[in-house]
Amino acid sequence: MAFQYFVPHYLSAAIYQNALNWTIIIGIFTLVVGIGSLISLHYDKIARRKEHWPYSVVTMVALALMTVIGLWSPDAIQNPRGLFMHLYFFVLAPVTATMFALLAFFIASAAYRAFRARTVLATLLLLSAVIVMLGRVPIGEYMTGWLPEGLRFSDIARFILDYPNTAAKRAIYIGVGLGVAATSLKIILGVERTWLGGGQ
Amino acid sequence: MAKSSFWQKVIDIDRRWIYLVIGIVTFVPILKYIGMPVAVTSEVKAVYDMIESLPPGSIVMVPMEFDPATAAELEPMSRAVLRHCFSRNLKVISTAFMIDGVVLIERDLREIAAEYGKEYGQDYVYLGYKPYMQIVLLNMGENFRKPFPRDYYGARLDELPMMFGVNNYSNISCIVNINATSGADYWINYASGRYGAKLALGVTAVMATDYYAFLQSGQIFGLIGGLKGAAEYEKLIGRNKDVANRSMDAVSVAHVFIILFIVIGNIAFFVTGRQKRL
Amino acid sequence: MQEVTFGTVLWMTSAAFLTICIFSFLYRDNPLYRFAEHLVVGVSAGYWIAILYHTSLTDLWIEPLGASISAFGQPGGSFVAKFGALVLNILPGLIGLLMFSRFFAKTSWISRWPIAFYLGVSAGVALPLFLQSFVVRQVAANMVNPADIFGTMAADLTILFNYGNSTLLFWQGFGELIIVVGCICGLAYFYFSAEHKGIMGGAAKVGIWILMIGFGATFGYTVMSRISLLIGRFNYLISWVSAIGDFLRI
Amino acid sequence: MVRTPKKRLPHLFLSTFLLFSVSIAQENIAIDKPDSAFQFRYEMLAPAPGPPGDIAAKDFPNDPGEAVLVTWSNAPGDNDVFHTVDAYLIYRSDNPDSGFVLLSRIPGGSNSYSDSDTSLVNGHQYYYKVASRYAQDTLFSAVSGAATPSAQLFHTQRVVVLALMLAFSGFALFFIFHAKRGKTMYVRPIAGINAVDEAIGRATEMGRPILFVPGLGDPSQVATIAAFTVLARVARRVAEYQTRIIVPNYDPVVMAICQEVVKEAYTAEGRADAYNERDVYFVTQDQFPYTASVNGTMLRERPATNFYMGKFYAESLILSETGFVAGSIQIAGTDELVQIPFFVAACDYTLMGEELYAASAYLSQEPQQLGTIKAQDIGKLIAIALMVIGAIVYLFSPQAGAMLSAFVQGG
Repeated sequence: MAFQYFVPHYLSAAIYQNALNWTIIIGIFTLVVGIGSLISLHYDKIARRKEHWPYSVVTMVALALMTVIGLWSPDAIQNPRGLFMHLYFFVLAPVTATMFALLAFFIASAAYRAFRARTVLATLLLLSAVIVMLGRVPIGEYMTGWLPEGLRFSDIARFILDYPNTAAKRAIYIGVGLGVAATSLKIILGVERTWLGGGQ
Repeated sequence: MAKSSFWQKVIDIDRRWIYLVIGIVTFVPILKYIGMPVAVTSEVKAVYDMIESLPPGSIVMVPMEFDPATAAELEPMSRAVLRHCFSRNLKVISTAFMIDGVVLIERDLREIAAEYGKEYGQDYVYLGYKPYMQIVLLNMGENFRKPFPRDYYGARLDELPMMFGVNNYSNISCIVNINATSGADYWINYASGRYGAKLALGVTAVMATDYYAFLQSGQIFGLIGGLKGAAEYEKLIGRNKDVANRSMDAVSVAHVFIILFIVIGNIAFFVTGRQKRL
Repeated sequence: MQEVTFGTVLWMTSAAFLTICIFSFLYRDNPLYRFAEHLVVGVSAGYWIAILYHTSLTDLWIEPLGASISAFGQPGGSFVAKFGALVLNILPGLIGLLMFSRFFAKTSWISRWPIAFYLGVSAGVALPLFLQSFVVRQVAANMVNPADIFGTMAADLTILFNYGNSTLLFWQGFGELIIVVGCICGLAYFYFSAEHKGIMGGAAKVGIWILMIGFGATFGYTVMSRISLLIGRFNYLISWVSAIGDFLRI
Repeated sequence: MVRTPKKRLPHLFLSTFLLFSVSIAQENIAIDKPDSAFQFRYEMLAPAPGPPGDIAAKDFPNDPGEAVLVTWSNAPGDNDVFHTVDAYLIYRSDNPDSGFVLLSRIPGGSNSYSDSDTSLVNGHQYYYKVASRYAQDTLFSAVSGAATPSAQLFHTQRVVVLALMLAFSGFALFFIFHAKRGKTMYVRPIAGINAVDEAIGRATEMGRPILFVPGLGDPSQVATIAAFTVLARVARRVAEYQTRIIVPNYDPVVMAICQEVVKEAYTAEGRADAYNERDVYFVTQDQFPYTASVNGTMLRERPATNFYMGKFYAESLILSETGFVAGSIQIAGTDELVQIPFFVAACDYTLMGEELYAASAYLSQEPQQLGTIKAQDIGKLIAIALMVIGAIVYLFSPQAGAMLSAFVQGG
């Protein structure tokens, strides 16, 4: 597959497409195995009346309901007025969005705890975070609007984002790219066998 | 000694007080609109200028990839861009490559088109969702009809008057991709890189740092980042009271409080003599 | 505006209730959160089964498979080609079915085969792609003209000394310099097969400083996103309250 | 007093253009779009309409053979000042004299079109002409020469990547076999690796389980593969100390592999009977429901140590703050750039980017793993060398430097 990248010929494109499709199909079969594991876990909890087992009943019922509705009607995932999409919009979506929104609180408490000027490194982290925060909101303009251009929070924030940030990114990207290449190579050569459970 | 124990308490403060403060300072400004000035940045202005410079009737592609979880940041932005396009009598083609957002985006498009009295098929087209977006993007470079023989509502593209003679990216004046996912990379690599389409991105504030590099290298001509970018765009099209501008107050106040927390934390840290390891 | 029906209000109330359930987690783990958590795991797993079934399995496997079977009934075309197409369409399903061997402890080793295929293809795709966009592109971006950088900086300084005002181009040149030097130092930090001392140590130290500044910037920039999400939820709760108000008035 | 921010000319930005090309910069500064009030007078100055010139058609390079690239030079009045050309109309025929069919209408300002109509036949000859459409007139260009779409066998702009891939593979193989023959290789100790064993010891003392979160990646991603290696090590220790390990999964394939890894580790320690497959389980393939569930697990099972290894996205901080509240020691490792800062802020140890891969090699202590670390380091040296060479070439000749940089960049 690696060489496909260099060969734009249509035959090569077709092979590529087929192989990708296959991985997706295999992925779906594996999902069934995953669901099996989920059911077995919760069944076990219910059967043994483990702590909090009634909640497992909630999971099982929700799973069964959603699967049945989803597979029953052919247009379940297209009809915005159907029960399936309603469950999606008013059960799944709000929980998803709210979990995400919890970050607003966590980011504040993490900043409070972690951003202490303990060492040079911690101080750099702290300063650049504070400057960028101020540089991105209107209130930063209030505070430094009287300064000449180039010295305002927004300008310094921009400088940090454009230059040191880019430098850091490039360094990590190059490292990651090489790492990915090395690991892919090991898999292709059959050297990397961790996924077989570490056995040789 | 008394002082030191006060600061010690500050350091050991229950995190839930912090949560409470953040909750309050975010909630209150939503109810009471102050209206902080929003400075327009060059990368947002570039998108506005591009759309402003297009002659009426040009086709702009506004692919939108976000789901309910990221809609809070990207929906105001897409609404502002769509309003701008429709108000300038430009035609819009839209897609959605995030399956969770397909219905959401359809609603946005329909509502805003209705605001400007635009007709489906004549003034805008919604192609909807197809899996494997990288392949779809490549195919769209050849012909929209290849991945999307029919639009979202099941009509054949050839039946839509707006799509006559519109085959691929070269018929599009510019693309403003509003994206909450790393799919933005595909737009850069394929639509802009391979097929040379003029591309601007609207992304979440988190992603924006990543995409500044592409702005510098000229692979995208503009960048709208997060709610702040949306607020700037709203300001440019003269809609200062829309949701992004209204939210900027809360965003500002919350930032100030987080910085206050950091400052207080540091004062406490130094007063208590740095003994505390965290 | 959308008309407010009893159904809408009911659904919106469920969403608002779940929103509050999740927020209650901030106080501590409690039955409300546990309920929402378990509910959503079930709903989400079911959702994905349906979505993948409708979008991927039918399009990619069941329909092509059906087509290649029915092709035998139609005239024209060589038997070999038809049979080849059929085999090509059956194979991925067979490989996928091997995964089911995991359900039985004795045969579970068979499932390594599909996993191996999966990894092999993915690795092959990833190798050149990552070298291209993560290594080659980044290196190319770092190949800049040092004369330009220093020239810009020098020109700006000359203006500053002669006329007393700066064009700020000095900082731009300086920034470009930071990118190149910072990137090289960052790579030095990630150089694992040598000890960090001497030049290497110095470079690595500068590298980690640059990394930290970059991380701080990312953290700072992210705050806005997260606050926006919270605002989004609050807006939802407000719209829920007003929807109830509208409904009661009607 | 409210200070309204002045309209600022973004200095830093504008000057970027100045740096790289004087001509581009001139266009940007000198030619401002005329105000609409002046538009009318402005257009009176526009040159007389004319057809597009220099029309050429050729096979689209580096493609699977389905497209023709048509290029032309802009018709009079189609420039940054006037914009009098509404559109270009593209026509095609398989006969140079007749039978031209309208293919497409593309906006003014462009000067190329890639015709990839599905009706194009590989190896067949096609002719093109382009018309410029003005408000009143439509003017046709001459007919292009014949173009024949065909497929290429090698993507010419990807030479550098291929060279790098082959060279890199060579180095990796060299070091792997070198290592296999027993030559030891130095890998610098990484902070956080030693913490792994410490943290497992702590869990044993407290009699509490260990939580290992393999992230949201799919099994082909290197971060996830590195996570497997770390998991193998952790699971062996867990089996040895007889504590419990909990692995909630997002991806079903990852789950299958994690089960194999943990089972293998227990077997290797001779405690296959103690392995509980239900502790390595699948949650759901949906980011935040998964996070919600792992959060709940953290507060209910109260693990002594949390490992976060692999690909993480927005959930990184949700998990690690909750873990902090639960009082667990936390060790994170990810190559997802945006999330590293949050792990750094909330966890006790963080393996940043490539450190995660190195750590997994270090923990495994297998020669082939260490060998590839060495190859990666050589790759970094090549990268640095390329940058330096680029700078030197630039110093001698800016044109050559620009060409080199563009060559490396490829397409």
